[in-house]
Amino acid sequence: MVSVTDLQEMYEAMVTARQYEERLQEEYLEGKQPAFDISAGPIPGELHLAAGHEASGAGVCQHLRDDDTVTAPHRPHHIAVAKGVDLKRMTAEIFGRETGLSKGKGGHMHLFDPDVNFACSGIIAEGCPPAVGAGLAAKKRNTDSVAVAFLGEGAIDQGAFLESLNLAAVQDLPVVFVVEDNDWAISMPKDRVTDVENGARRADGFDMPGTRVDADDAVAVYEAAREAIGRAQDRNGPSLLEVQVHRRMGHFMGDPEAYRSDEDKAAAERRDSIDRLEADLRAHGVDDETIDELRSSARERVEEAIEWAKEQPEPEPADAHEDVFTNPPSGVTDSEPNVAKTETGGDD
Amino acid sequence: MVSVTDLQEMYEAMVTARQYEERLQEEYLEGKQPAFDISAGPIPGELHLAAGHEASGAGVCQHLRDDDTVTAPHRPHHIAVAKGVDLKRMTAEIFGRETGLSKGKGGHMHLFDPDVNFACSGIIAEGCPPAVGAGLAAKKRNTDSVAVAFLGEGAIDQGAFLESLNLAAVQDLPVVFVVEDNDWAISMPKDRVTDVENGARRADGFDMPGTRVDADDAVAVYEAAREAIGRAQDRNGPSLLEVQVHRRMGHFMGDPEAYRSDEDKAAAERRDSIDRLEADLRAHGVDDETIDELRSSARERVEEAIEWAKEQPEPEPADAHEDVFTNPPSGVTDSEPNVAKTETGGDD
Amino acid sequence: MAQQEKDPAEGGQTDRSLTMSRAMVEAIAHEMREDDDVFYMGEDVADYGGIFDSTEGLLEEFGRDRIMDVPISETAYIGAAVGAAQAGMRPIAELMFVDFFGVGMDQIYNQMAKNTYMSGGAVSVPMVLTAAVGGTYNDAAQHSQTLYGTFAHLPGMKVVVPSTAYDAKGLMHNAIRDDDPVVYLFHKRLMGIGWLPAPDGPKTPVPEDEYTIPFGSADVKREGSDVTVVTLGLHVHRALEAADELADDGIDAEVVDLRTLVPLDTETVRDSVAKTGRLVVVDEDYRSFGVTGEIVARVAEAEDGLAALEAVERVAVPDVPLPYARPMENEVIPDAEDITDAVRAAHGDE
Amino acid sequence: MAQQEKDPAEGGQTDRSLTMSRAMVEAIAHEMREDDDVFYMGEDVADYGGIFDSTEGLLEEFGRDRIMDVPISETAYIGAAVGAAQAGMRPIAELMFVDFFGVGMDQIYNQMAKNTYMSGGAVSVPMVLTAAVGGTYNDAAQHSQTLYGTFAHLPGMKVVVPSTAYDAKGLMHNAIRDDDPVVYLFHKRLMGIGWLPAPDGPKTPVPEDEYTIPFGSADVKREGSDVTVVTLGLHVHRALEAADELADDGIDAEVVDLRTLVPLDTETVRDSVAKTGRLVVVDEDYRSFGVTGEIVARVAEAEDGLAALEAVERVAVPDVPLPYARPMENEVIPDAEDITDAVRAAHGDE
Ligand SMILES: Cc1ncc(C[n+]2csc(CCOP(=O)(O)OP(=O)(O)O)c2C)c(N)n1
Ligand SMILES: Cc1ncc(C[n+]2csc(CCOP(=O)(O)OP(=O)(O)O)c2C)c(N)n1
Ligand SMILES: [Mg+2]
Ligand SMILES: [Mg+2]
Repeated sequence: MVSVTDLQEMYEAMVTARQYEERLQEEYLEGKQPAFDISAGPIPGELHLAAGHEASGAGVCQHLRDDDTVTAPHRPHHIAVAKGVDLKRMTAEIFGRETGLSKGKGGHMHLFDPDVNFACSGIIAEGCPPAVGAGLAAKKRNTDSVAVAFLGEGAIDQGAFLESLNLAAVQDLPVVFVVEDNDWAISMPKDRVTDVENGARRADGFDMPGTRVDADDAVAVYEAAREAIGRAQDRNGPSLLEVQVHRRMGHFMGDPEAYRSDEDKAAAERRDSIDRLEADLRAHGVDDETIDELRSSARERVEEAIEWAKEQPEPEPADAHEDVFTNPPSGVTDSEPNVAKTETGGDD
Repeated sequence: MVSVTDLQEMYEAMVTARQYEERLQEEYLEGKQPAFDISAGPIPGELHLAAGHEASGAGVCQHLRDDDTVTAPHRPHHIAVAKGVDLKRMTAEIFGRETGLSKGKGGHMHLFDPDVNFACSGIIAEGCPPAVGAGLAAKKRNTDSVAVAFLGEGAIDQGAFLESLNLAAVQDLPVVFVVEDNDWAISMPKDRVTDVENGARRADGFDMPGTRVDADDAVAVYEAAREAIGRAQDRNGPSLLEVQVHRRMGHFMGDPEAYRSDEDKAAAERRDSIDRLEADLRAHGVDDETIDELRSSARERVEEAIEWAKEQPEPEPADAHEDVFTNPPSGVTDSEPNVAKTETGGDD
Repeated sequence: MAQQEKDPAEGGQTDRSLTMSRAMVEAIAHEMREDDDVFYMGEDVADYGGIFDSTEGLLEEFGRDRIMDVPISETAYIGAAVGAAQAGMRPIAELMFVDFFGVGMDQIYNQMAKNTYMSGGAVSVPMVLTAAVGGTYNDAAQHSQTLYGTFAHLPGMKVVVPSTAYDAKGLMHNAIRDDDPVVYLFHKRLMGIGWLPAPDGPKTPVPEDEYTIPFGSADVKREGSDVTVVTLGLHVHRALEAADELADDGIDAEVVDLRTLVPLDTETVRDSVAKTGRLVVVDEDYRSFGVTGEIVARVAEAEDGLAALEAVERVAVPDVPLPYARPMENEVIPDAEDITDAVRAAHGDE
Repeated sequence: MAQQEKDPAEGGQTDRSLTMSRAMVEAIAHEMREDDDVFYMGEDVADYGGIFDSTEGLLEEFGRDRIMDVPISETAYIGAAVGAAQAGMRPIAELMFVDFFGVGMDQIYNQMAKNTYMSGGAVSVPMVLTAAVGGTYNDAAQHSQTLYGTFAHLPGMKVVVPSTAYDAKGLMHNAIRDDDPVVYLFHKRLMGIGWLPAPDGPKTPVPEDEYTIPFGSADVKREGSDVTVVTLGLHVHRALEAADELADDGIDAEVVDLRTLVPLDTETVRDSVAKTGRLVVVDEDYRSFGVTGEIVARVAEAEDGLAALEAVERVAVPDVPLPYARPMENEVIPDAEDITDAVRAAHGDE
């Protein structure tokens, strides 16, 4: 059974993620209004927010330690928060600052925090094979750590995911695949891209257990994840877990969602797992004061991270030429500025 | 029920394929002995023979017309024969001759016969998506033709196959996937690369029917294929059919099969679907004479094709520069011989 | 994304200006009306109209059977396009960002590009693979590349890179009608999308009637006598901007827009260099083993090529993945100043 | 395939000759003994020993846990190598033929090659991707390519192409120890496989002790004063053959073996051309947008590069897929005669 501490920690992670993204959204839109220009403002590039997904990140990661690996897709923040990624440096990364997790080279789709073994990437299902690799390393080194790959329901038709199921299964690896089904892949509803309502059914074709759970109930996610992760920890092989979540926002910031009915959107907004978990907390005897405290401490952490990030210096242009290699070839520069840039000076 | 004509035609296709490959083997080894040199002799390159697979090609293709599309993998001959590919031009192609199906440009892994809509290719599972495309074209054009993709059991872990299952299913396309399970992928036994003994189980995860059948009994293949192809013809969507076959030979010519037990090999040789179909023929009242005739006419066709092919001219070296495009760019040559070749003459 | 631009109703008017996306879509719509075998497959190409407006408005006219949303299975649907093309149809398949090529490259490269050759010409693959390319809006290493060199290197595909609405339409007509596989790479920054403002150049007058621009014909977008700048895509406009600035200093740059990489119009490039003696190659792809090296070599190996050549400069993305933060992205993607600097260097003004 | 060759038992003997495959395997075995984190994944690498003898004999010593047969799922297992490498191991993943890159390119290119950069150096990917390259035995369009340019163009991978047993061993030691992803491309024709006889050159004396050859150091395999021939892999041997023939005619060719494409030792190439004034670039990849163009450009753009350069020739596979039939394959893959012709042309002997 879930403990009150678990409930509180999950609640904290979910509230932090929600508040964090609300603040990111504000910052992101700065300078992009009134006519939305993706390349303007302090946070350029794409931004995919995960409001409505929080219970999936929190319910799964509640079982994980720092030495467990998580790979996440293009919509990573709620998972990163739950996994304990350094919030300040993550924020600095999203703002493209020098002290960001990737020194400003990665951005919001490429967050790497090796301290807690978190990584995400922007190509559909791309994190699945590396998660299998982390599981393989755990098996080879005989540790008791596990690996979890998160992906969207739109990603379950991609070869990288399907091949990974088989490789993890045949090698009996401690890997859990978590499919976040938010009904949409950008503008494409699930039933337009596959005949299988329950993606967890795919597991059977690889001789792997598959379960589907509804994230309206964070505790249900927690329980299902416990079983899957426990199985991996006990070295009984991989599992597939599909979690029904909701996309409360557009696919990315700036998405007009013209393809989506108001009703669908409203339904997603109505079913908020944070509210439900709050009720669960109360049912477990947690009082208003404690809940308020959890919310306000989350708010503080978020503000602190965002303020800190905004004060961080931008990288130097020349930094772009570094970090292609961990061990850069000596005496041979393959990345150098354009000739004209170094050899002539600005306006001549 | 299967008709005697069907049985005879299947028998003919199977015997032709077997005899054809026996003769190819002889020709292939010419000049490569005693020390096997893959680049020597009249048929260079790799050669993958399909002895033991014949019932799969014949049982499936017996239901197909010329306007039905077949894509085959690197082990294509038995399927090509059953689909009615021009045996002479196919043989000329394998011998690398100018009048070959591909003017000598393709070779044994790249046989294209548009007259009967047959193609094969050398990359694992690569034919699956194009078969889906042929099914899509049939649907769009509202014809009653179907498409069949053949692949090996080693190919069912490849993304191209798995993605194709889903695309065919969600689009309700007239496509049949035929997995030839010969227990081996080169040196890797099936249970080393997947936990799923019955590959047809994968179909369910895409909401598609999947069946497994044993090719020792060619009639069983014929019946199972009838159902799957009928379903496609009736526009009821795709199916997956796994056929248990046997690999009587090495993976390719020259494979020492050091990884394979004598027993496994002997078992494959014992279970010959040609013998069994011959018994079936007799049970259906076909007499010895007719069977002998079928065999000897197959032998004749094979000899004729091989003799014809060997008499065909080799392509000119310069032919290599043609056929990159159907519509070569005018006035701009992107494929031209190396400068030195055209501008200077041999020994100066 | 919602497209502001609308086609004026007047037929035949030739000074009507269109964004590049409208011009592309106009050609596609025309071909779809003419030929039932043309259809479009991709992710978010139906209701959404293409993330970069590549199919905006087509669903309404042609319906879901011909403007097809497909699963996120690039291998399957690009390969399906190959199969449908071989069956005589004329599919257009969209790879949303060229950066995703790696998930479908086997079908692109070992089927689409090679089947004609491997069949000795028995089979044709009349399809178009469209893909968005380019950076300048900080989308980082997996969403900002052009990969021009990667596609141009591998034989069997024609490779098109339009820089203006006029070119985009004519090249698209040609691409769909061509009996060979065409990779049509459109630069996001040029499309004229509401949320990603284009520079001035790509929006041009576009005839309402159909017309084709043959592949392998580079276009001299600006004549000049001192230095030849060879480029394509977005960088045509940056080169023109540079040329304007250089003109103030009395340097007269010629700007050659390649328009197609395969076939490559070597002759126009060589003729220009024969005139100017100085070559600056500019692109938005990685510098090494790509377009810039090839252009230099094509000039150098020509008869009297070396003799004519007094100076060579390459301006490209140095060999680093695309960084996210703005100062670094600006550093690696060549801008007009990088081009003026290179032209001055080639001109001997260092 | 069964390997005839056997290591002599004598330790330290330095004039012991090995085939290239034995030398490669010796380096791998040494590293596996030294470091438990090194393991090898691929298709048919265990019992079979690698289709091209790349792992011959390793299963016996290291067992199935470290010499791992994996499903035919290149995306999954190459990506798994990335994940294992990021977790601190040192995987070697084999792509059986480089021609199959398209089924796994996203993991190769968007993860293996970019994660170090995208993480700002927070993450390292110490893995080796091995692959067999090359033609000459009529395996046609999907099994005969080298694709040197394709890998060298995309930043983030070091690209190694050995031409001799000595180089193969030293470069493999370096590849496994390197903290970055290394693509190690071995030419089938050079391996010394029983069923695919190698020419004489690649079998060389190989020290039994470990040694490393640093990346980015081209090797002058033959000194000469008249013409510089820059090449790699199999074509080093064809160039040496050509040089011998040319010597009879009094033309003294220098043969530079690049050994690694990334990093590229531009300096050795430029120095040689500064001496000879004539450059012939030879490779087995497609001609356009690849290695040959890059080498020409590196020389041309160097300070005084153009001034030093009197003649340029490129010898490569013209831009066609590899044909099957022998007369056509011979036509497109450069042979020694093509090289002598090009050198003569560069030398002005037409
Ligand atoms: C291989 C690949 N194809 C397409 C894309 C573009 N893309 C980014 S997110 C997305 C939709 C993903 O949907 P889903 O997996 O359900 O995740 P969600 O966005 O709903 O969280 C697509 C198509 C991509 N990043 N990679
Ligand atoms: C993508 C890819 N990976 C690897 C190979 C090399 N290869 C050729 S055949 C083969 C084994 C195929 O086994 P299976 O699919 O069972 O067919 P079979 O040979 O048994 O008929 C392999 C690994 C390939 N051609 N393509
Ligand atoms: Mg989704
Ligand atoms: Mg098999």
